[in-house]
Amino acid sequence: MDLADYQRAARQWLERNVPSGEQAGGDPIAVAKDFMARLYDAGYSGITWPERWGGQGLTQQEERAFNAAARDFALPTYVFSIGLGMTGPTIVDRGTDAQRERFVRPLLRGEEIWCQLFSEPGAGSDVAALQTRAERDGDGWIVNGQKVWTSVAQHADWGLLLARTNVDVPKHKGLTMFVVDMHHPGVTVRPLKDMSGRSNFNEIFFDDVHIPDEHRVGDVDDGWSVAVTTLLHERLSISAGVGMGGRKDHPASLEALRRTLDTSDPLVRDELVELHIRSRALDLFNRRLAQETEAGVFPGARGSVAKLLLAELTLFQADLATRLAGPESVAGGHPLGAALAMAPGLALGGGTNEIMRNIVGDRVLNLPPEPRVDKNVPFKELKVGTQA
Amino acid sequence: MDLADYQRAARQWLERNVPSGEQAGGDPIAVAKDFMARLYDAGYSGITWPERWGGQGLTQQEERAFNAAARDFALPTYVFSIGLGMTGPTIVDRGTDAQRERFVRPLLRGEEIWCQLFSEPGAGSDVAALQTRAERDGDGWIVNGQKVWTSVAQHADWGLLLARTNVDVPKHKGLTMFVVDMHHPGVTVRPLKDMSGRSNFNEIFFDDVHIPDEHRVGDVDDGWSVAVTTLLHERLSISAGVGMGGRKDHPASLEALRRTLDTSDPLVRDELVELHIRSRALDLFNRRLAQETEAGVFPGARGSVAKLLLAELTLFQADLATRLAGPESVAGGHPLGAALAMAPGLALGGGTNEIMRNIVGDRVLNLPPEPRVDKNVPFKELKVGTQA
Amino acid sequence: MKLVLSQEQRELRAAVRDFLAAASPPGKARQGYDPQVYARLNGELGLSGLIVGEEYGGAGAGFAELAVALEETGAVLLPGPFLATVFATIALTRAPDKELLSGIAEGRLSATLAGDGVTAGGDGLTGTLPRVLSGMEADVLLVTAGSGLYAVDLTGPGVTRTPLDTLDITRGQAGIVLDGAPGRLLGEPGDEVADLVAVALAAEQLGVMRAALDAIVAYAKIRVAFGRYIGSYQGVKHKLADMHGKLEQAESIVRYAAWAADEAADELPGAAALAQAYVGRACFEVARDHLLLYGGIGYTWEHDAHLYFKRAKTDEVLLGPPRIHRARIAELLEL
Amino acid sequence: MKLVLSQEQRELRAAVRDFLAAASPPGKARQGYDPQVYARLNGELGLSGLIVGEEYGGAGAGFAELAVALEETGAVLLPGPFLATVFATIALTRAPDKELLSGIAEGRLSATLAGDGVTAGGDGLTGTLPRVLSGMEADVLLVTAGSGLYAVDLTGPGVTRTPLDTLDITRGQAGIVLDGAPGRLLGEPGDEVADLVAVALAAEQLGVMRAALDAIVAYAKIRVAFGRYIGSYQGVKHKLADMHGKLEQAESIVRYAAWAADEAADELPGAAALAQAYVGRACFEVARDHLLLYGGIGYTWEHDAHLYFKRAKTDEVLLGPPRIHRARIAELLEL
Repeated sequence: MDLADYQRAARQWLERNVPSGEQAGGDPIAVAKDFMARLYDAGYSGITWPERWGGQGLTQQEERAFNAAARDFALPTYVFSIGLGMTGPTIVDRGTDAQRERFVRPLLRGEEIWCQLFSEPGAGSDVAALQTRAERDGDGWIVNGQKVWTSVAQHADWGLLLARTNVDVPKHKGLTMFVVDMHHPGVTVRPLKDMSGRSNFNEIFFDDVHIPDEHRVGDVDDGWSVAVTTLLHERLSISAGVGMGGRKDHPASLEALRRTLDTSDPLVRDELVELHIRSRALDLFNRRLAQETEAGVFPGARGSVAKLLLAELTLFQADLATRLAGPESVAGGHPLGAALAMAPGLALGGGTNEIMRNIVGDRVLNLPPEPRVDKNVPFKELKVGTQA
Repeated sequence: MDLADYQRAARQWLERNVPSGEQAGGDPIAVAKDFMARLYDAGYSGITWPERWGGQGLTQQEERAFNAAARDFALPTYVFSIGLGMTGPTIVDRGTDAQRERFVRPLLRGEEIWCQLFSEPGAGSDVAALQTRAERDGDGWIVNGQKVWTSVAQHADWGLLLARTNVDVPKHKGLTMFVVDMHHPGVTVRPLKDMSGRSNFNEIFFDDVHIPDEHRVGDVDDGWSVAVTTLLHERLSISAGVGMGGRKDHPASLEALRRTLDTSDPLVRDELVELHIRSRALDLFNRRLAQETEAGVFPGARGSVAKLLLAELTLFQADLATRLAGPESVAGGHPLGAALAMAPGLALGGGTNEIMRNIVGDRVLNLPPEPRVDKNVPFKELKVGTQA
Repeated sequence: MKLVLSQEQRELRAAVRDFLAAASPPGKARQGYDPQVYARLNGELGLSGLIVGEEYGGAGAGFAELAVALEETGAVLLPGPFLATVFATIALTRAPDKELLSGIAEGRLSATLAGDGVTAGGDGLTGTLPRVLSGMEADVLLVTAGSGLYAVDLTGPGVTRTPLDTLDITRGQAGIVLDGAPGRLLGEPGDEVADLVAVALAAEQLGVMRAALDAIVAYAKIRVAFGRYIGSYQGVKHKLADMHGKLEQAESIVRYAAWAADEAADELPGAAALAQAYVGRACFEVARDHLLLYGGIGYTWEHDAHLYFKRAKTDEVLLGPPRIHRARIAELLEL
Repeated sequence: MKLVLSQEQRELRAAVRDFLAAASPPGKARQGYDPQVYARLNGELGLSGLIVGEEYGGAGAGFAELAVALEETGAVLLPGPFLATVFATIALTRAPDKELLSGIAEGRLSATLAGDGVTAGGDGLTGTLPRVLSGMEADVLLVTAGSGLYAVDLTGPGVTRTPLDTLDITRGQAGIVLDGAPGRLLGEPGDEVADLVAVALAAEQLGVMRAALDAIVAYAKIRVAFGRYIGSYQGVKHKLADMHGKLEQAESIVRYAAWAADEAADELPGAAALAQAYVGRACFEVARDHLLLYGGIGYTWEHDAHLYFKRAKTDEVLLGPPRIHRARIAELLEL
């Protein structure tokens, strides 16, 4: 079957199987799990994953063809995105055969939901400074601590957990990766409300949570190298989304604003021109990255340029729109006020603008690194988190 | 005599004595020297300097009164500004009595012109990284090296020279301050052309220049502390000028632009409004600093905020003006093109914008310092200047 | 031109600051209007009567003092009708009414001021005011109909008030419909009311931006990333330095505008438009950047950063789309 | 839409880049026009004939290839009439003339293009062209009079040329007065000539900004302050990252505009206006910041930084005050 046929078949399958209208109603998790099972059975889940663990063993070409076909559908797969994009590939790459056997197929079939447990209140940009402890307890481990910014945790069956197992060595060298049972009674999931009033993330508290040693991923104290694998997959799954661009139906888009604003004012027109210029510049850059990716040139750290620019544009756009619309935009539940309250999210999630600039400077421009004061200090002597 | 009388008398003296019209013509150095001698003889040079060395021994109040009186006159004292503002006060504060006896009165009377010799091609922002060597030679010193960004050097009789006398200690600890005879045959002064085509600065080359030990200022290897004294006086003499603001006759000023641009275009008008807002914001800040200074609250590092803002405004203004005026501004020797070519000067002289932001962050906001990698390294092992 | 505070003004600032630090710290702002704090603010400190003439029981102070007070109420994001009452008081100083001014000075009455949209007829005032600042909390509405300024009892007949879902959760607005509401004609205040309102708002904005900057500067000294305080990174330090530059200029402009309000009527229109054009923008930019510099925690509901961000945006557009202030400057400069 | 270069286009880029690195490095730009380099550029590489049809001896290539070449000539600030000749060639492709096109393709002729200001009468062309790009170096002037495009021999009668003192010392302009100069009517090219000229200029600007960024990035890796390479300071690193973001977007726009010029006539006007509005501004901003990041040495005449700064500004306003491109976008969007 050539690629065009593959893509056509996928499209036909999606037309018949993506839930819409009434089917899409009801318990969203049940809908998602049902769809995922059918997707798996049709051979479209884990397209590039090894056959031995439940994948299809096909190439990037088939995956790109499927993604191209799927672009016009709203797949209800959000709750599986962490598992499919990050934790699953980590198990495939770094897990034991027993772990692969146990976890991969249920993940691909949508039977189990995963979350990722790295960030902490005291360890955001600087994940390796995390303080959640895992201590030896017979042939297993006892975990205590707190994680934050965890999406889909309220639905998750399993979490990929990075915890500190040694405080006498520098921070990167005393971490270990585990799979933790999110149903353990010592795990508490609490929704985290963001500044827009929504709760898309959670805080997770671990109170004497037991983990059997079979659920350790990689060697003891070698968790950082496993985490790097996870973060690499995260970057790849983000860059696969590169080229998606902003939504035309966003309330602060040029299309929406021109319908409501007084464009007889030349200054309003010129502000909308500025918005057009910036949106188009980023849109074309995203398209170029996508064309490069299709041609087999992966964007790598240049994806961080696109992320930084999108974060800036999103905030610029909501700020501009409220300035143009004036007082009505901030009262009466106006969509532009809501857009403004959400706008900083992109700049604060997935690496701040400062972290993005560091990545671009270090990895795209190959500039010399900042001197590191935390490389060779035992963790217990290191300054971390928030302290005077 | 109360202050008002003092100021009135100064004003009257200035009215009679500041050269204008024909008097102001002729050799500018001769005119300046002649004026300075009369200024000294009238008791208006070195108003706050100690009587013992030739000053008037009066207070800051008299000096401010004189400056207020002088504000409306164009005093031809530019070539003496380094001596009066920086090197002279350094000799008064840190010199030997013999040095004070020898140098201060001729300086105040305009008989001798001074320059300051700190910056080097490899040591701009980081002055203490300078490489010009002074080596013991009997009871004196032999100097070899190069200085740069030296104003009035082509007219100078004496220079205040910071040179390295010890490379085996960290960079701040191996410097010594000297007074160097600018007429020594080993001293070569070469004008330095800037990007606007003017030559307001010089490069100075030292080729086996002998300096007697009596012309050493401060202890051997203690030159950095003497330089700090000089730089402190530099800052004070700059902050005395705070509140002066931009000139209304600048070709990129709002007043000039409104005469030539098409202000029937609302977009042009709005750009001029932006220029007005920024100019006025900085102008009012400068006035507030001046009022604080008059009330005895010295701006300190907040003067660096004003300097940074002025550097940014100057460039913004010339850039804006050329955009508004269009093609004619960059051809035919147009004053806006010339203004643009000069505009970066303020951002690059007296500390770059980055250095200003460091000063504001460290000394105004008291933020934690950058880790220093050069504090405890012997100079000879330190990376300096431009190198791979 | 007077751009620095006098000794008395510094003392006023310290008194208001100390009071608010105890009675209404920023963290309390999210709980909304506390009438008790409001009563003490006006009783113990006499803030509501600050610019009310002594003949009406006020302190007879000027805008220089008012700006000092508003900077402090802005800094803690004081909820409730204080700013709205200041706006109304400004209008009343130009169309004096003994009952209202003394009620405000005593702290008995709160008020708010609204612009056009209402007509006066034989059977009272009629019209819709879609967004009235502190419209639910205020007792009295001052509203312009034709060239006259009218006072309307907001608890009286013919008045329907609806609370609005506002971006700024610390201070509300209301939709008000007047349907034959009794209105008392107070006089015909001139154009300068709008200018003075602009200056007062800028003083609050100065406080908002100063507090936001202070907060993030303090955080930059205690938050660690990669073994260093984040304030030691130039990426943070240089941004904070630029924010400080905006604050210095904003303060200079507010002092100037307050001076013009008190002593230079001919400079007031330009100063007021400048104050809104510069300070309104600078306040939002600083509040925005302060939120971003917090990192993830700044995005949470529990943290106060978003309260400043939202107040700053709400203030920026409170008097209309900001371009109106720039258009005013163009007009005054005769461009 | 094609936004990435083909293998052939990358080879063209390498060939032009290698040639210019040897024959006309940036440091040579201050010496001005070198006719020998110009002859070799057209002879060895055939650049002047790149978009000339094969029937006139050219390569018959498109704007995608032209943009690649102009990016490289921009990067080294190539002096002389290359860009002016490209502009003229663009006009000639819409009003073809065998003699001129083959002369340009062979490298025998250089030309320039000027806008309005000239009238055609029985006794030739008359009028004043205050600023003509490379007007002293070009052999032929193409000028619009009425709706017709005329060719004028600049060395012929009725032509007075005066060199101008330009900000950009690497490439000159001339004031040209025509007083009954003989002109040959070539045809009536359409509006798209202006759009294509805008795209060509944007390609040069992309090269200017790329070279400026490359230069300062390289310097940030070898210049030391306080014992560290300056590129390791976030104050420098973050600014360079932002400059890189501008470059990525500028390149994307230039590729898009070149594609539109070649294959999507309906998108060309919007793409051309976007290219000038975005790339023109970004180029100057990058050139400005690159100069500032050099520190003091960037302010000296001997250093090349100011050559980029001045070329970037000159290019930004070459086709008129930049607001005309924004106004065009507003018009095309029907705002």
